Amino acid sequence: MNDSNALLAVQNVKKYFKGTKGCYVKAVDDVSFSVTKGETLGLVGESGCGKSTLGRTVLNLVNATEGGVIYEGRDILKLPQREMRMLRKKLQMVFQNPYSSLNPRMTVLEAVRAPLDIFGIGTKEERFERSRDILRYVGLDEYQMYRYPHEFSGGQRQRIVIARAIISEPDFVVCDEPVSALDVSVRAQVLNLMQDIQKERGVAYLFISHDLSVVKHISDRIAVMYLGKIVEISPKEALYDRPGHPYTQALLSAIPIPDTDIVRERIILKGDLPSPMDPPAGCRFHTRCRFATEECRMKEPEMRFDESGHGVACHRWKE
Amino acid sequence: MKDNVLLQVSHLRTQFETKEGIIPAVDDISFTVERGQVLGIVGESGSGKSVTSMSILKLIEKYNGRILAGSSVKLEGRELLGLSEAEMCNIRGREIAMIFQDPMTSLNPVFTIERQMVETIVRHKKIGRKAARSAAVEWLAKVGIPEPEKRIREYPHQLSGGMRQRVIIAIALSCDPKLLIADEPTTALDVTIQAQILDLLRKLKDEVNAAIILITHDMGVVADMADHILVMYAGRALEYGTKQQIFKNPRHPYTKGLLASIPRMDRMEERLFSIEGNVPNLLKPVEGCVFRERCGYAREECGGCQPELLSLSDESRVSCLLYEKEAKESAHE
Amino acid sequence: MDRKRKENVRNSFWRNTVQKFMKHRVAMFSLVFLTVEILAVVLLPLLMDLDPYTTNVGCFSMAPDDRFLLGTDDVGRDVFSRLVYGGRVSILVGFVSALLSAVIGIPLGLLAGYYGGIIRMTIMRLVDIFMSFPAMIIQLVLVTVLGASATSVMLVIGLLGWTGFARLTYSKVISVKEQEYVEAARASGATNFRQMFQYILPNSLAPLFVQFSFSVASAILQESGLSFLGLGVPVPTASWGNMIYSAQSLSTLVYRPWMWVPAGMILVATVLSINFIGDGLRDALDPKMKI
Amino acid sequence: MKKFLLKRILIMIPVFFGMTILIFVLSNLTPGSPVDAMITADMTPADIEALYVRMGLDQPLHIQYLKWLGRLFQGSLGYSFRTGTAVTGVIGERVGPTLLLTGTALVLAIAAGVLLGVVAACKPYSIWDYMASGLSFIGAGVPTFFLALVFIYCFAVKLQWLPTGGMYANASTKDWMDVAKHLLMPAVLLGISMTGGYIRQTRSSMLEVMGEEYVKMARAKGMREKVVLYSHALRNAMLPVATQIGMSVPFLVGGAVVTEQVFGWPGMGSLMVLSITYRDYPVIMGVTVYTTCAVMVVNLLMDIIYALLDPRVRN
Repeated sequence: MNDSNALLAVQNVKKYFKGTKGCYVKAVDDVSFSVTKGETLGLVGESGCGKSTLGRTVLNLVNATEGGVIYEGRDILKLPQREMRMLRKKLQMVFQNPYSSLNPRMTVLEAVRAPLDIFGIGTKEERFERSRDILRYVGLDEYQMYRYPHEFSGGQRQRIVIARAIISEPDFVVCDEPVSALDVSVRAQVLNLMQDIQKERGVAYLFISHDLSVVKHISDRIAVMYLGKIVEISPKEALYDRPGHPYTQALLSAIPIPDTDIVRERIILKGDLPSPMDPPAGCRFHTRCRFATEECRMKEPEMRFDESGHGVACHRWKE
Repeated sequence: MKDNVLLQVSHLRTQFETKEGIIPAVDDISFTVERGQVLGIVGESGSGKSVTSMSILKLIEKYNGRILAGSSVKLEGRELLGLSEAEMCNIRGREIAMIFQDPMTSLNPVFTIERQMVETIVRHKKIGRKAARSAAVEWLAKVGIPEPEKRIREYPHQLSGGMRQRVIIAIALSCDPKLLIADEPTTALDVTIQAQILDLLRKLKDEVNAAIILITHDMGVVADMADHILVMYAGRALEYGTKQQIFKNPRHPYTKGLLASIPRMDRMEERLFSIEGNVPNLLKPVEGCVFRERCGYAREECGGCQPELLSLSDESRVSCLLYEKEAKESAHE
Repeated sequence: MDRKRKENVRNSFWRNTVQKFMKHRVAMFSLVFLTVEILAVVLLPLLMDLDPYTTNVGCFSMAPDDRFLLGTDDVGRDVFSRLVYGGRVSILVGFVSALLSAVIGIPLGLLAGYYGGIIRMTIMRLVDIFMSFPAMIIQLVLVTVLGASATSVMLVIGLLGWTGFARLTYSKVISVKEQEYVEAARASGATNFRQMFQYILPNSLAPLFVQFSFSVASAILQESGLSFLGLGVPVPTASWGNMIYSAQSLSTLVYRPWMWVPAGMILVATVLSINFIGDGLRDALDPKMKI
Repeated sequence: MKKFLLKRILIMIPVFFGMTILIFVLSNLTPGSPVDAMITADMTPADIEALYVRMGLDQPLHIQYLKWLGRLFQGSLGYSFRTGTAVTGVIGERVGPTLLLTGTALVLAIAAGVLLGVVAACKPYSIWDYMASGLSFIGAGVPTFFLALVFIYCFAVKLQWLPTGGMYANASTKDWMDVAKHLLMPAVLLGISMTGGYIRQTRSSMLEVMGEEYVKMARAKGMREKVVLYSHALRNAMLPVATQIGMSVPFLVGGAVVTEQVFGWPGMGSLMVLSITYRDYPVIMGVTVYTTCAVMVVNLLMDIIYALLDPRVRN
C-alpha cells in the first residue's frame, strides 16, 4: 500500500466497548487502511462485524480505544475538541436511515444550511443561495425548501442528507448503508447521484454496506470485514475475480444473482457469527471455515499484500 | 392440468380505511399456485405483496381492513373467503402455514420454544403433548438446530436470528401444510445466513412436498428459488410469467426497469439504469396505469384505466397496452 | 414576501398541532370551559361584590336564596364567594406546583439523559428514592413542619412532583439522543450546546407539555385532598378542598348539600377538563396521529 | 434468577438509606424534641441538660442518625406523646385493618383494571370500552373523598344498604360478614382511585402487543382467537402493567389516608391524621417509616413478579 497520496490513513484503530461482566466487545480490532483522493473504498461485512463502528471511529464520532487516523498530516483522533469540530467541515457523513437522520423540527433548507451556520461560512444571503443551489443540484425544487422532512419520500430525504453532507465541500464522506433503507427502484437514483457528485467534486467515499452487489457497483477498492477485523482488501476487480479469503469467497457465492442462467457453486457457511465479546482464538473465521487447520486455530494470520495491492489475512493465501 | 392447481386467487381486492382515505392495498390480483411449485411474488414496499398473503389467510386487521366482495381464494377448489373464523383456524397452520419476515419479533418472547411448537402440533394434529414434543424435537433436528433437546427448552432471546428463523420454519412445517407462505423470510438476515435458510427451504420443500409462495423484494432470491414470478406494483399485478421468461424476456416496462436498475454481481456497469420518480402514494390514486407516471413508454391511452392482464402465452401475462397486439395474435393461434 | 412565507411555514409544526387539537372536540370544549373558569375566578371578584370571609351573623347554614346564590356555610359565609375565591387558590396552587415540579425535573432529566455516567446514576437513584415514598405521607409531614398555608401546600406538592418530569425528560432525551439526526449534527460539527438545545430539546418537548397538564390536574387534586383532611389550605382562606371538609359531618352531608356539592362538582369538572386537554394535547402532538 | 434478585436487593440499599436519612431529617425538623415530653416542672436546667445527654441529643447529627437507625432496627420507634405507649404498639393495632383495606382495594383495582383494559382493547367502541374509559376518567378526575361522600350519601344514608363508616357494628363480636359490609365501600372507592391507571395501561399495552409480529404468527399458526388474546398477547401486555402497579403503590398508601379518614376506618391513615392534629411526632415518624418500608417490600415483590413474567429479565 502506498500511503504517499493517501487522503486519509487509518492506522491500527481499535474500538472496544465495555460489555457485561467486565468483558469487552471488540467491535473494531486493529484495523488499518487508507483512502486516496476521489476514490471510493467499499467496506462490506455482516451485521455486527463492526463496520458502522469503524466508520464512526474514523470520523472521531466515537472515541477510538487505540490507533490513529492521519488526515492532512495530523492525527485527528488526538486533536483537541475544538479543532476537531472545525475539521468536520472536510469530513462528513451520510446515514443509513433517511427517516431518522433529519431533524423533524427543521425545514429542509435549515437542515442543509446547518453545516454552513455551524462553521459560519459566508453571509446570510450567500448561505441561502448555496443551500438553494445544492438542493437544486440533488434534484429538489425551490418550493420544497421550506417543507419539513416528513413531507418527503425516503429517496428524496436521502438526497437531502447527501446535500447536507456535501455543502461544506468535504474531501471525505463516510456513507453508512446509504441505500439499504430505500426501495429497489429508488436505489439506483441515489447511487447515480453519489457517483455524479464524486466525479464533479472529487470527494472520496468510505461506502459501508452489507450488500456486496451495491458495494461492487460503486467502489474502486473493497475491504471485507469479519468480527472487527479486515480480512481482505483489494481493488474491486481482483476481489471479485480472485477472492483470496474463504470468507470473501463464501460471501460472494451467497449472494443470489437475479439471473436464471448462472449456475454457481454455493459455499454455505456453517453456524452463526461468533459473539464479538468472545471472538475465537487464532484466525477469527476458523470456526466457520472449510479449510481451517491447526495453524488457523492457534495463530492469527497477518495481512499480506501482493504487488497489485490485494491484501488477504489468511494463512492459506499465496500471493 | 387443472387438478394440479393448489391455490387459485382471483380478483382479490383488499382495502384499508384510514382517516386520510381508502387505501386500495391490493387491487384485483389473480394468480394460481400449483402443487409443489414455488411462486415468487416480487414488489417494493407498498406494492401489496404482504397484504396479499394476509388476505389469503384472512388475517386482515378487522377494524379497518376488508376484502371486497367478488374476491375469491380457493384452496383445492374450496372457497376460503366464505369460511367461518373457526373453520379458517383449522386451515391456518394446518393447510397453509406462514413464515414471517423478522425472526427477532415473530416468536413470543415469554414462551419457550417447546411451548410454541407443541401448541401448534397439538392444535392441528390431535395428538398428546408427549408425542407432540418428540415431533417438535424431530423437526428442530430437521431444520438443523444442534442439540434440539436442549434448545427446545430455551426462550427465543437465547437463540440467534438464524436459529430463530429455523424454529419458525420448523413450526410452519410441523403440521405438513400443503402451502407455505414465506413473507420476506430472509430480509432481516445476513447474506451468509440467508444462504443457509434458502438452502434449508429448498431441501425441505422436496421433503414435505409443499407449494411455496415466496414474497420478497429481492430479485436475486426469486431467481434462486421460484418457478413462477408475479411482479406487483402499487397493489396491482403487472406481470406474471415463468422465471426464465421474466429474467430473460421481461415484458412490462417496470419489470424491465427494475431488472436494469439492480447492481449486478456478475457484470460491471458504469452507470445504473434508474426509474425516475417515486413509488406512488396509494391514497392518491394514479389515473390509469399505476406505473404511468414513471414509465418511459407512457402514452395517452395509458391514462384510461389499468390494462387487463393480457395473456401472451399459457404462462405469461402482462398488464400493459404495449402488448395488446401481441396478445390478440396469441389469442388467435 | 419570501421571508413572510418562510415565517409561516416555520411554524407549521405548531400550526399543525393546533389544527389537530381543534379537531379534538372534548379537548376543545374543555379548553373553553377552563378558560371561562379562569376568567371567572379572576374577574368576578372585580366585577361583583363578593365577600368570602365575613360571617353573616344570623345567616348560618342558609339554603340558597336571592341574597346568597349558593347559600351560606355553617358560620354564615357566602358559599358562592368562597367558591370563586377558592377557585383562585386551587387553580393557582395547581399551576404553581406543576411549574415548580417542571422547573426542577426537566433540567435534571436533561442532564441525566445527555451526560450519563455518574450524573445519570445520582439523579436517577434520587428519582427512585423519591418515587418509593408515599407522597401523601411525606406531604402531611412536611405540611406539619412548615405550617399549613397555601404557600407551603404549593411548595410541598411542587417539591415532591419533580420525579415525573425528570423521568419523562430523561427517557425522552436518551431516545432522541440516539436518533441519527443528533449524530448527524455532531458529525457536522455542532457543539454540545447546539445539539442539546437545537436538536434534542425541541424533539423532547411534546410529552412534557402533556405531562405538565396532567401535573396541574394532579396538583389540584392533591391540594384538595390535603385541605379536605384539614391539613392543607387553612380556613378562613377558601379552597375547594376545605369547603368539602365541612361535609365530614353527617348532618351537613345529608341536609346541607349546597355547602359541599358545588365545590365538589366544580373541582371534578376542572380536573377532568384539564385531563381532557392533556389527552387532546397528547393526540395532537403525536406525529403518528393524523387529523 | 438469584443474581437478578441479588441485584434488586442491592439497588434497594441506597434507596433505603436515602429514605431513612430523609425521614430522620424530617423528624429533626419537626418542632419539639423527644425530651420535651419528659420535662416536668420541677426539673432544673442541669437536669434537662442531663436528660439531653442521656438521650444522646448532644451528639453530632450523623451519630444521632446511626443511633436512631440502630433503635429502628431493634423495633423501637419511641413513645407516643398522646398516649404514652410505645409507638410500635400504637401502630401495631392499626396495621391489620390498613392491610385489609389496601389489599382488598388493590386486588379489586387490578382485577377490574386488567379485565376492563383487555376487553376495551379487544372490543373497541363496545359498551365495555366506554365503561372502561368512563371508569378511568372517574379514577383520574374525581377526588376519592368527594366520591366517598357521594357514595355515603347514596348507599348509606338514602338506601341504607351499607354502614356509613367504622369497621365493626359491634367491636366485641368481630363478625366477618359485618367487617365485609364495612369494608365494601372504602375498598371499592380506593380501588376506583387506583384502577383508572391500570385500565389505561392494560388497554394501551394490549393494543400495542396485538400489533406485534408474534401475535400475527400465533394467528397464522391457527391458534384460536381466545388463545391468541389471553395466552399470547395478555402475558406480554402484563409486563408494563406490572411495572405500573409497582409504581402506583405509594399512591395507594396516600389514598388510604383519605379513605380511612372519611370512613373512620381504624387504620394507619386515620392514625396519621389523628397524630398530626395532636402533633404526636413519634407516631407520625413511625407511620412514615412503616409505610415507606412497606412500599419498598411491595416494590421488591413486584420486581420478582416481573422477573417471573419475563424470561428476558430472569437470565
